[in-house]
Amino acid sequence: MSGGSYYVPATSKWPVLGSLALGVMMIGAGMALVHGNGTIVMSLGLIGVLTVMALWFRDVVMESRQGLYDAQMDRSFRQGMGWFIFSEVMFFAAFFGALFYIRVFALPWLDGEGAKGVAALLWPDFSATWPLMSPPDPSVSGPREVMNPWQLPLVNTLILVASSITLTIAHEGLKESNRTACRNWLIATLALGFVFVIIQGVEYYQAVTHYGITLQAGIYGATFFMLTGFHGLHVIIGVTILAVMLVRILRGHFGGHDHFGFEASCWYWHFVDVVWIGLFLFVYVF
Amino acid sequence: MRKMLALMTGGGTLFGGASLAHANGWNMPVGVTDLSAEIYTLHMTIFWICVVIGIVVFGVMFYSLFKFRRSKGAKSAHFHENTTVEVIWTAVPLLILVGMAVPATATLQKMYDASDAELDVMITGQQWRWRYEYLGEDVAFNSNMSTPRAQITGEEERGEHYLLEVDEPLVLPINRKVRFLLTADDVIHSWWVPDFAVKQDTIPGFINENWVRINEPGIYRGQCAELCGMDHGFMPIVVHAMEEDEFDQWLVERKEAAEAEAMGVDREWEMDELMERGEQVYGSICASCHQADGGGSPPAFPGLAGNQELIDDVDWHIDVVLNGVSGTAMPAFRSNLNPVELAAVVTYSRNAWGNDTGDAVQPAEIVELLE
Amino acid sequence: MWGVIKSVLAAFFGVQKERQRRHDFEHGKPGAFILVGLLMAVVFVVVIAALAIYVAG
Amino acid sequence: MAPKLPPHHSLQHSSTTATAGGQVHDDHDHHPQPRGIMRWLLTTNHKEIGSLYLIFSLIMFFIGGIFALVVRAELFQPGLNLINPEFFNQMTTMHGLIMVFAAVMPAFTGLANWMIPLQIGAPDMALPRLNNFSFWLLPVAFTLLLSTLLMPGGGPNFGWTFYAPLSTTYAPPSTTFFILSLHIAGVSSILGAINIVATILNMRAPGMRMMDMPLFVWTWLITAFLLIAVMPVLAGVITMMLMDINFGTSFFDAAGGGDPVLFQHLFWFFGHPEVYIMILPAFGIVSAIIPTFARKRLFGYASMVYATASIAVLSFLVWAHHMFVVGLPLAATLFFMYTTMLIAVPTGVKVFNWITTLFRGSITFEVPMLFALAFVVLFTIGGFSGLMLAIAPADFQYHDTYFVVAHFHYVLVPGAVFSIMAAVYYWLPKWTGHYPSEILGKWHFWLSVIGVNLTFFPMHFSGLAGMPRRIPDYALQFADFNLVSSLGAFLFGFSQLIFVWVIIKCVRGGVKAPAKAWDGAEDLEWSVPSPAPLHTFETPPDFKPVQH
Repeated sequence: MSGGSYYVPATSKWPVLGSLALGVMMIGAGMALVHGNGTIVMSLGLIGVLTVMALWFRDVVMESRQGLYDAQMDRSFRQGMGWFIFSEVMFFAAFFGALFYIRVFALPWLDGEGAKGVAALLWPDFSATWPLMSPPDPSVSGPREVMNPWQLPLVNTLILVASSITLTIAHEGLKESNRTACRNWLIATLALGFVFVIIQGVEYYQAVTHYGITLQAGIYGATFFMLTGFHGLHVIIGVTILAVMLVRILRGHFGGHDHFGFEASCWYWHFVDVVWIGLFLFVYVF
Repeated sequence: MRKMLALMTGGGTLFGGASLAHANGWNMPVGVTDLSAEIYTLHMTIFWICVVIGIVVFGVMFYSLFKFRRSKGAKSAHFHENTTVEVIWTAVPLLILVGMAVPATATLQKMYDASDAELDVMITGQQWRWRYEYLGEDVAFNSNMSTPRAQITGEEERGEHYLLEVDEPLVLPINRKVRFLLTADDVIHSWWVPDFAVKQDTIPGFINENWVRINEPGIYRGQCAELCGMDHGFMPIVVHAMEEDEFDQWLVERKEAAEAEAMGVDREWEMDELMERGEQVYGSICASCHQADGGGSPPAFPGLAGNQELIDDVDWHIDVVLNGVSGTAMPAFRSNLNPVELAAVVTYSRNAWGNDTGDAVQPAEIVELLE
Repeated sequence: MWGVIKSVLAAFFGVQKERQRRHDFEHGKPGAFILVGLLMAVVFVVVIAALAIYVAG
Repeated sequence: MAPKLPPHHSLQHSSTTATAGGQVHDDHDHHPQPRGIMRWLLTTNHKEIGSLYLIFSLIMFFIGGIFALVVRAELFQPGLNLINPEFFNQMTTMHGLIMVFAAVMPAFTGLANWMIPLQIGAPDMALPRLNNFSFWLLPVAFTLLLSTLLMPGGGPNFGWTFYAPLSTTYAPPSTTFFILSLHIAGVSSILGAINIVATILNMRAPGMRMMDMPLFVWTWLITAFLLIAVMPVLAGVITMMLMDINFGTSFFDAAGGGDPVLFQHLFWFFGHPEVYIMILPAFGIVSAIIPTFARKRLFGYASMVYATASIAVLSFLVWAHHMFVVGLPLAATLFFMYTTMLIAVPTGVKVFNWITTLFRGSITFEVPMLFALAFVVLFTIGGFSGLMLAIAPADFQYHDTYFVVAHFHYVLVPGAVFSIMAAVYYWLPKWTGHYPSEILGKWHFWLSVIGVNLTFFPMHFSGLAGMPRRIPDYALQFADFNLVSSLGAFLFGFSQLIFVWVIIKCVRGGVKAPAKAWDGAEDLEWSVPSPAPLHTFETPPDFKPVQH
């Protein structure tokens, strides 16, 4: 399996600094949430995490450029990235699971249907609908209106699907060592991703100001914002990764057969895309 | 099969010791309902199956350990993998499990059938007491642990039913199917009486159903079974199961008492009366968090003695007691206590422990606020 | 295909003849086994769920 | 500015001499290691990181153990004697959290770090820097978690299962910090697991097929898969808690359309595989030790692999058996009862395999073997009570009583913890080059076995007699059982000091161990010298599979 030259880095200060920075960030986040005074600590931690990540990846890129990695190392990276994406899938699965459970079981029960329908005794005026406009307890105010899936969300769907296609073209270009094509299509992908984030921001603005959809607006608001919010965060991360790839392309990194960094970012982007399809279907349409 | 089950159950009684099978035992109680007895049988059946498997497996193991010691000159054999043996030790457990699943399924089906009940009791878990409501009968009361603090701290000798005694037990008739509707006001609790084999979580905002038909009159004790905060260990359940006519009579008396108290709402109450009733209510409802001396245990449970906010603003005080404080452990008591109790407990905490505001809140005022 | 299903069933049951196992591991495609395994797992879940729903009435 | 490369050693040029076993004799070509504390902070070596994990988990084992002893001291006799109920709840919660997330899991990860590369003939883990990151997240996470005990309102007090809404609306303010610390620990677990999967799939010595791997490697492969699949679900559910607490969402609040039971479904979807995460590697360890000291091959290697995989698959289908009394619909109860009962089959297969391996062996009773044998017996007892708990109607009586406490402690203490101890005794010669003291080890073993059974066996009885778990004070009929349990707990706790003594003594010296420290041992790790040099298998060994 191995040619006997698996690259084992000697020592590195990034792991321990990274975990410290993450700890600082979490402590700051906790202070901000609990005592309302941790924003600075959290920001310092975040900057630390980002810096460490940047320097750590810089080391990896340089080692790769030096030709220290062999085919076996490449497989390690591929498997690492693949399983990482699988873990992300499971993270989203938890939120989708919550959504389905609420819609299929909890709300009908509260409305008096199904095996546990006796719960309706506690909420005599409640009727289960999805999207849930009036939560069981009238003191929780639900959304006034919900998104029309066939407006901005549809546009965003098209944008994200298109970005997956442009990225694939960019990848094909790289495989054929056509760097210019790769660069141009990658820029197009980045632009699409960027527009997606902007539109999502506009949509959030509308949701909060016009439709009354907030985190506090019952379970509909909670699931809406948590699912789209975590997705949006992943889009931002994806855009950042692709931006780094663009810089690397511009610097002449990657060869036709030797570009796992680029490929991994493609995987990530497609994963983000697939999650959006799920969101579009189950958060917006149905 | 039936014979075998009976044999095993008999063995179980031997194992537990016939006299120990109840309260002081080593084993699950047989209980006083048909279902609890069925569950006991299931329990003993699976127990004896485990014992038999254990004897066989550990028998072979210890035989091997003894027989094939190297110090006795054992040379190791070289056999491994044998499809026949493996099929047997996969299939036989599978068959045993199917054999267990059949009676377990039958029992479950009966447990889940709460239809055709003759009496509905709503059980509400609260931090840290139970509230019982006889639906359609206008009878409702709270049930608090009545073991004195001094017994818990060891200053007094502990009684026979230490931690398993309440001020007002749930009263049920025997030989009638009683349906329980279980819910909670704050966190998840679990209502459990071992002798009925009823253990059911109470989920805030949802209702669970369960039922019981008690075969023998008596007093049955249980405890909250789901961690529900500080005093989880101190919210026992006591059920007083009565003959049917005795129960009917009890229910009539309770209804009359409730009506009498409702009448008291309209009249003017004396300070002394309010303080006396208030101390009683405070002791059973409030003292577990705010402490008997009103000192509380901050920050979770603020002290009431010398609490300036409370002393200054009677309306705020009444509002907190009636409606609770959202996002904290302070529940709304508007539907858990009657107007007399509410007025009395507010009056009491405004005048006890040196608060001395002199305010006497009248039940009539509360009635007005509740409407 | 039938051979793959039989092998997956054997794996579910946990018993397989040594010769067949070696044959599977040396000649079978892992992808086929994983796919059939996943499908059979779904079938397994559906069967038990159907049984439970049927018994629950 | 010319890019400054991180230090590395290039293996292509190392003039090493590989012996038949494939080990490396000299490491003169390696860059100088940082000394002192920096060596441990910056290391990327799987053996050093493995040691860090093991030391960390040992420390946490004692901290979690002290919490348990506080609990047992309070329960020594009826009444509130030492601590108040609020602190009691914090102690039970912290005991559970620390033991699960900071003691048992890191111990297994530490063993994986040390042994997987050695057992598959790899030079290191697949991603060595990530490996170090995974470790150093743990001290950060658990320092934060332990610090919540000192925060206003106290630490987590809602049990290690932290059911909402007790852990959201009714929780102390420190809960936010508890959630964040668990996030860090989760990241550590996921990254560690990814590393292990990549190592096993990608780094095996040439010629080693999947079905040639030692069972410890197999069980860890499956465990790592479980970790990657379920730790993110835990991250999801604690994020929902965080939002409910701080941002007014209503995931677990019926008033807004949520459901407290949703928390339990998500938690146990993580939690049930999690308990197998804590036992599958133990199966692997025992499957290595028993054949070694019975001097006979494992009876059914393939069926062990299948059984492990079956248990893993089933673990995703049984989560709600922890929730039989929350009021599931009948069909759901039946489904989860049936699937849970099925788990007994592959688990039984494992036990039968171990026992058939003993049959007609040539058995000796060194300390690792003693722990492994105690594992088989006591874990099986825990399995029996598990089977009883699977019967849903009976579970209505057992649930949330000391019977359950007895059950999972039998599976986790003489199960998982004993297997870790067995592994330590088994591999200490490889780690230190010395045999651990046989006499002290036997003292440690017998006191532990007696202590464990004194502690946990009476809990079956107190539970059946009706004692709920997680209560700081109890009715008088439970007094005798609790007295015995408390005495047993202190015996078990203090006998672990012998364990520490054994380890320290063994690190400092003792009878020298040869490369193959146990004469019945077969796997690759026994082909490198004892103690294993810092770098092993830089040239992959020539692996000759045993004909299965």
